Amino acid sequence: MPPYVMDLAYVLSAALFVFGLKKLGSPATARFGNALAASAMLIAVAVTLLDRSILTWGTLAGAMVLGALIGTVLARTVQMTSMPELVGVFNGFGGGASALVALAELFRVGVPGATGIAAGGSASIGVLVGAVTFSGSFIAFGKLRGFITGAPVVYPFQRTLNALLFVSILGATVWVALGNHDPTTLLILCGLSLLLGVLLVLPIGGADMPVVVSLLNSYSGLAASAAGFVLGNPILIIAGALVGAAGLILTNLMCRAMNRSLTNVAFGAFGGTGVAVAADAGDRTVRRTNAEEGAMLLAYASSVVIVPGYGLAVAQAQHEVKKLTDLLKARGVKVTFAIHPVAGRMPGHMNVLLAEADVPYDLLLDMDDVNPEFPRTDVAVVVGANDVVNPLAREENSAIAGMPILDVDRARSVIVIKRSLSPGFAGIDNPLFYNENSMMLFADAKEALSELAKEVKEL
Amino acid sequence: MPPYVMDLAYVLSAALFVFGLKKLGSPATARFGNALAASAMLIAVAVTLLDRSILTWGTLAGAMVLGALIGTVLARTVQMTSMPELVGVFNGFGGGASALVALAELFRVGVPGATGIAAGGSASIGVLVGAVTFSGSFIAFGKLRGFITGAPVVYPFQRTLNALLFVSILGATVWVALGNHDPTTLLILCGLSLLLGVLLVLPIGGADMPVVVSLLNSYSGLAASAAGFVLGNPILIIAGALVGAAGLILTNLMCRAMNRSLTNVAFGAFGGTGVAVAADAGDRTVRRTNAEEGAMLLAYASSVVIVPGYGLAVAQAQHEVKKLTDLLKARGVKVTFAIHPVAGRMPGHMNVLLAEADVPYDLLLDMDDVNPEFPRTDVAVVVGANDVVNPLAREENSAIAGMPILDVDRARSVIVIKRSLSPGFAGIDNPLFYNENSMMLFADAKEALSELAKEVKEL
Amino acid sequence: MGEWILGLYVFVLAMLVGFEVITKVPPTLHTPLMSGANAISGISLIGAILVTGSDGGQWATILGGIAVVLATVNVVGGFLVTDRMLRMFRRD
Amino acid sequence: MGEWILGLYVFVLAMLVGFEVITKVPPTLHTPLMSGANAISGISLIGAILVTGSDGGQWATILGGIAVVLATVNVVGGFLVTDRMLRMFRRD
Ligand SMILES: NC(=O)c1ccc[n+]([C@@H]2O[C@H](COP(=O)([O-])OP(=O)(O)OC[C@H]3O[C@@H](n4cnc5c(N)ncnc54)[C@H](OP(=O)(O)O)[C@@H]3O)[C@@H](O)[C@H]2O)c1
Ligand SMILES: NC(=O)c1ccc[n+]([C@@H]2O[C@H](COP(=O)([O-])OP(=O)(O)OC[C@H]3O[C@@H](n4cnc5c(N)ncnc54)[C@H](OP(=O)(O)O)[C@@H]3O)[C@@H](O)[C@H]2O)c1
Repeated sequence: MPPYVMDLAYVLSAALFVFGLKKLGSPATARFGNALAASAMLIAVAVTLLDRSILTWGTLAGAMVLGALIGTVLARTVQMTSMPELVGVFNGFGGGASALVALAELFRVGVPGATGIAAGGSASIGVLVGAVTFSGSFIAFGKLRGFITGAPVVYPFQRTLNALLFVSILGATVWVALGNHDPTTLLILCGLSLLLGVLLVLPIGGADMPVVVSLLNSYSGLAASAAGFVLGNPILIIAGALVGAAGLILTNLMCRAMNRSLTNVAFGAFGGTGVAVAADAGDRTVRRTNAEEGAMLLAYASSVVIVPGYGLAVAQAQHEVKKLTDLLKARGVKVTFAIHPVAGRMPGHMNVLLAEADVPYDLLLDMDDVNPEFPRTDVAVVVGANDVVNPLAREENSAIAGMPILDVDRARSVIVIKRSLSPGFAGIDNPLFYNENSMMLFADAKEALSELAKEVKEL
Repeated sequence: MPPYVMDLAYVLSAALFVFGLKKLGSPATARFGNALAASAMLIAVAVTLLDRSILTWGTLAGAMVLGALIGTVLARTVQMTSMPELVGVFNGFGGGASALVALAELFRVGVPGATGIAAGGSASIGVLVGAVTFSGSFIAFGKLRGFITGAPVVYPFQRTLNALLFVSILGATVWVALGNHDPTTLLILCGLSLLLGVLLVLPIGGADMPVVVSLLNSYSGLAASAAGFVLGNPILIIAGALVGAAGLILTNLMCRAMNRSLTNVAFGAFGGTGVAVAADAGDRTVRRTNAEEGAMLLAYASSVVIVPGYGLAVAQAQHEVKKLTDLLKARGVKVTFAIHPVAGRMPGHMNVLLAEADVPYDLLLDMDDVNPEFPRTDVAVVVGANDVVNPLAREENSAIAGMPILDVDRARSVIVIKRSLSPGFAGIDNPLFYNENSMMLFADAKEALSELAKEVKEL
Repeated sequence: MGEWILGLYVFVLAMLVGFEVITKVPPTLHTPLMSGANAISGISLIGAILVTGSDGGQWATILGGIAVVLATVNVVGGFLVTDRMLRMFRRD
Repeated sequence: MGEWILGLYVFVLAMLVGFEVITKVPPTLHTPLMSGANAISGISLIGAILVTGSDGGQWATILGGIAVVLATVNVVGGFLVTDRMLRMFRRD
């Protein structure tokens, strides 16, 4: 193949990445966009394998086959609810790869490619950002899985330590950039960067991890760009920069959907998942109900809105909720789902979960569409949701003030399925539970829903 | 200044061009966007003057001062109604400059800068596109000014001739690209390209010239890009490509606002301005009115909508319409303006015209906003507009079928100010004039409006 | 990677930016936008300066000199006239 | 113009494209988009291939080999998992 064909193939690949990313951003074309981006990657890899004078085919082929195998198995077998973790892991791998590429290039040729300081600088930045992405992603993974406490980790002299670390990393980066890349310096830079990644993510609450993963995703793009500068390879620069920028925008969008700022996420606001403030029931009483009574209410309603939340995901009750929906629909009840943008622990969590159980996409209503419907709704069923239906958000000095909520309290009656009166992610009490028209069905979501289904069937 | 400062200044300039163009696209920020783009240009020029080893300062300074003077005088003195012509001229200059740069570089060094065929190719493309832009823009200018007949020019063997021209240009371009740039070949390429520009624009109707200018604008961007490739200068490549792409989008938007396709514009649909199909009045009669009666109607109306069109621009009656508006407002009449997107002969023509006479922006209503108002309007005053209020557009097989129009015929009464019953740009009769509730005020717009104002004042 | 191919990347990316940046522009702004973009395309002034200033023989200087005049008219006139148009769109 | 500075142009333009391309994405798509972008950032696979394949000594091969494994996992897994997520958003 003549060299300019190769060059043009790379250019084509860059353009395809752009189109793919663009298409990924809109519901109707997202799958096509993903396919476009994947083919862009395929073209780039194929061109690289064909063109460059590959000498050590053995290692290369082995490594690629191994990676592809691991990737496929992970992608196929993971639970839908574990998506954020998986993306986090993949992300860490990408960042790690970029750091290793920069590192290997430094080992190989001293100052590679272009002129001194620029190349040295991009190499050390590549190592730094890549390593931060790597270790940060694994802490995020641990927090999401629960290996590491979800609560913000605080320890004495935290600030002093962080400041020290910052200064040393800055020093090491500049030192490497200036052309000093003996193995020891490089290892120190690596080590410090890994530590930085850990310390940056540890203090952030577990439930904010999706935002953290998105930010780290942006970093891993920048790390790839830096590696591109090191190797003088424009496709790395382009794809990396695209992800870097898009990731930043996406992170911002995610924060906005949660009504928070990035600084607020990074430096902790209301604690992590672990923080369970005791329910301050005071002298208020709740009305309890059971599956039998609930089933009657549902079966004879004309319209029912189901509000799923984090508890649905925890209980893995998506199939049960689908079954109940089908039974009610068979009886002529109009059933829809109200999806709050930040219900669950990742954006789109509820959509993904319900889609897994084959709940038709059309039944899922956005917050803005469903809120005007509540006053006309007979029964609202809140399944493992808490903060997203907390009327305190309308009060000015609550922890979740200003967060838009689903107005379930305006429905004729409300059935709340959860295991206790304990609070949700924000750690605050929920006055909804004490309302006149609210009934509590204390149980695990999966059990409660299958009991409800059984009772409805028997009616 | 160290070289990397220069380089970074160029990069900054490129980014500013992007932001400037972005801001130019939205009403609130357009002026700021223009200023941003201008400073980007200033930075780029300053860096070039400072950095490069400029040897012949004399010529350079003289040429720049001369150009700046001409530009300033033209920009300050031109009539607002002549804007499209002026933009056309500027555009031709830009294209010409790009062609000359490519040409000069070919004269100077044979194959310049980088590797053979690529550089030669971009140079010959630069000459071709630049020259087409140059001559095409001046034909467009002539058509807009009326020096050249607005009607599509047709002559025998047109297609054969064009095909021949195309083939020879292709041949010459390839020949130059392959490295043959003796002056004769270059002059032939130039001459043929200039001819192509003329022949491409001549057959297009005069009133489509704004679209043509926009398309040529896109070309002049591409020519600048080509010149950038010749010189290996990224800022030329970037700014040129930006304009090339943005111009293409804009051309499309303009076509869509006129409800036509680009092919339709390029290969002529309904003729040019000159085509005046005789009004086929048949046995229908029109009701004539005069300034006195018109003034009574207006002064005692509670709401008046003025519909300006091309004739307002021809008569330069913008100040008169403003005066009438003020008088009516002083009497408590609610006066607004209905602005059709393609009224006049360039997009935004009416806005620019009325803005010149200080008509407040808030009084100008878009088509979609004003159409529901007509049934509640006492008097609609059509000033020199015709096609944009032609109800035939609602009929399926008329020449303007499907073009959205202003529904003036739904107002209680309609005063139409024009000089005769002759048709407008589309060359078709207008049934509006024969409606029961329409009154014709046959006169030049300027005279009619000042008479109306006089009569209103005397009431 | 040759300089030429990097130029191509720059070109393709700039085209993509250009396409993305202009999306929905109200008809009122079509003319000013066209005129502003037109002024930007006068960037060939940079090329003209380089060619004229580099003293590459009589022809280069003459052609370059004309190019500088034309491009400067385009740039200066273009930005000024765009501003003049935009100044008119004021709100009461 | 050095190769490095052209790289910088490419970087800046690509960032601008990235910013423009993602504008309003509904929350439902945040996770798939994040995951798709993440797969794209596995582009460092190209770098890893170059480093590993070029036979630049033991260290380069070892580090490069690990990088190839990691990046391939990211790319293959990333695109597959994104597709799996998106397949779920079907309309009845
Ligand atoms: N979506 C995102 O991207 C995202 C990211 C970060 C943070 N967040 C935050 O997460 C919160 C989401 O609100 P949410 O209403 O979905 O959840 P939530 O407020 O965290 O409440 C979840 C509730 O589910 C119940 N629950 C847990 N396990 C259960 C089970 N097995 N069966 C039944 N119920 C169970 C819990 O009560 P019991 O213990 O009494 O059962 C808990 O009160 C918001 O505060 C949001 O800001 C969201
Ligand atoms: N805006 C754009 O971007 C653009 C670009 C290209 C084409 N066009 C086309 O141009 C047309 C615009 O519609 P339009 O309604 O504004 O104009 P029009 O349909 O062309 O009609 C203009 C009318 O003004 C009258 N007129 C001319 N000089 C006059 C004077 N001194 N005093 C009073 N009246 C005078 C003429 O009638 P008399 O001779 O009887 O006076 C003529 O019928 C559309 O067909 C559109 O598609 C627009």
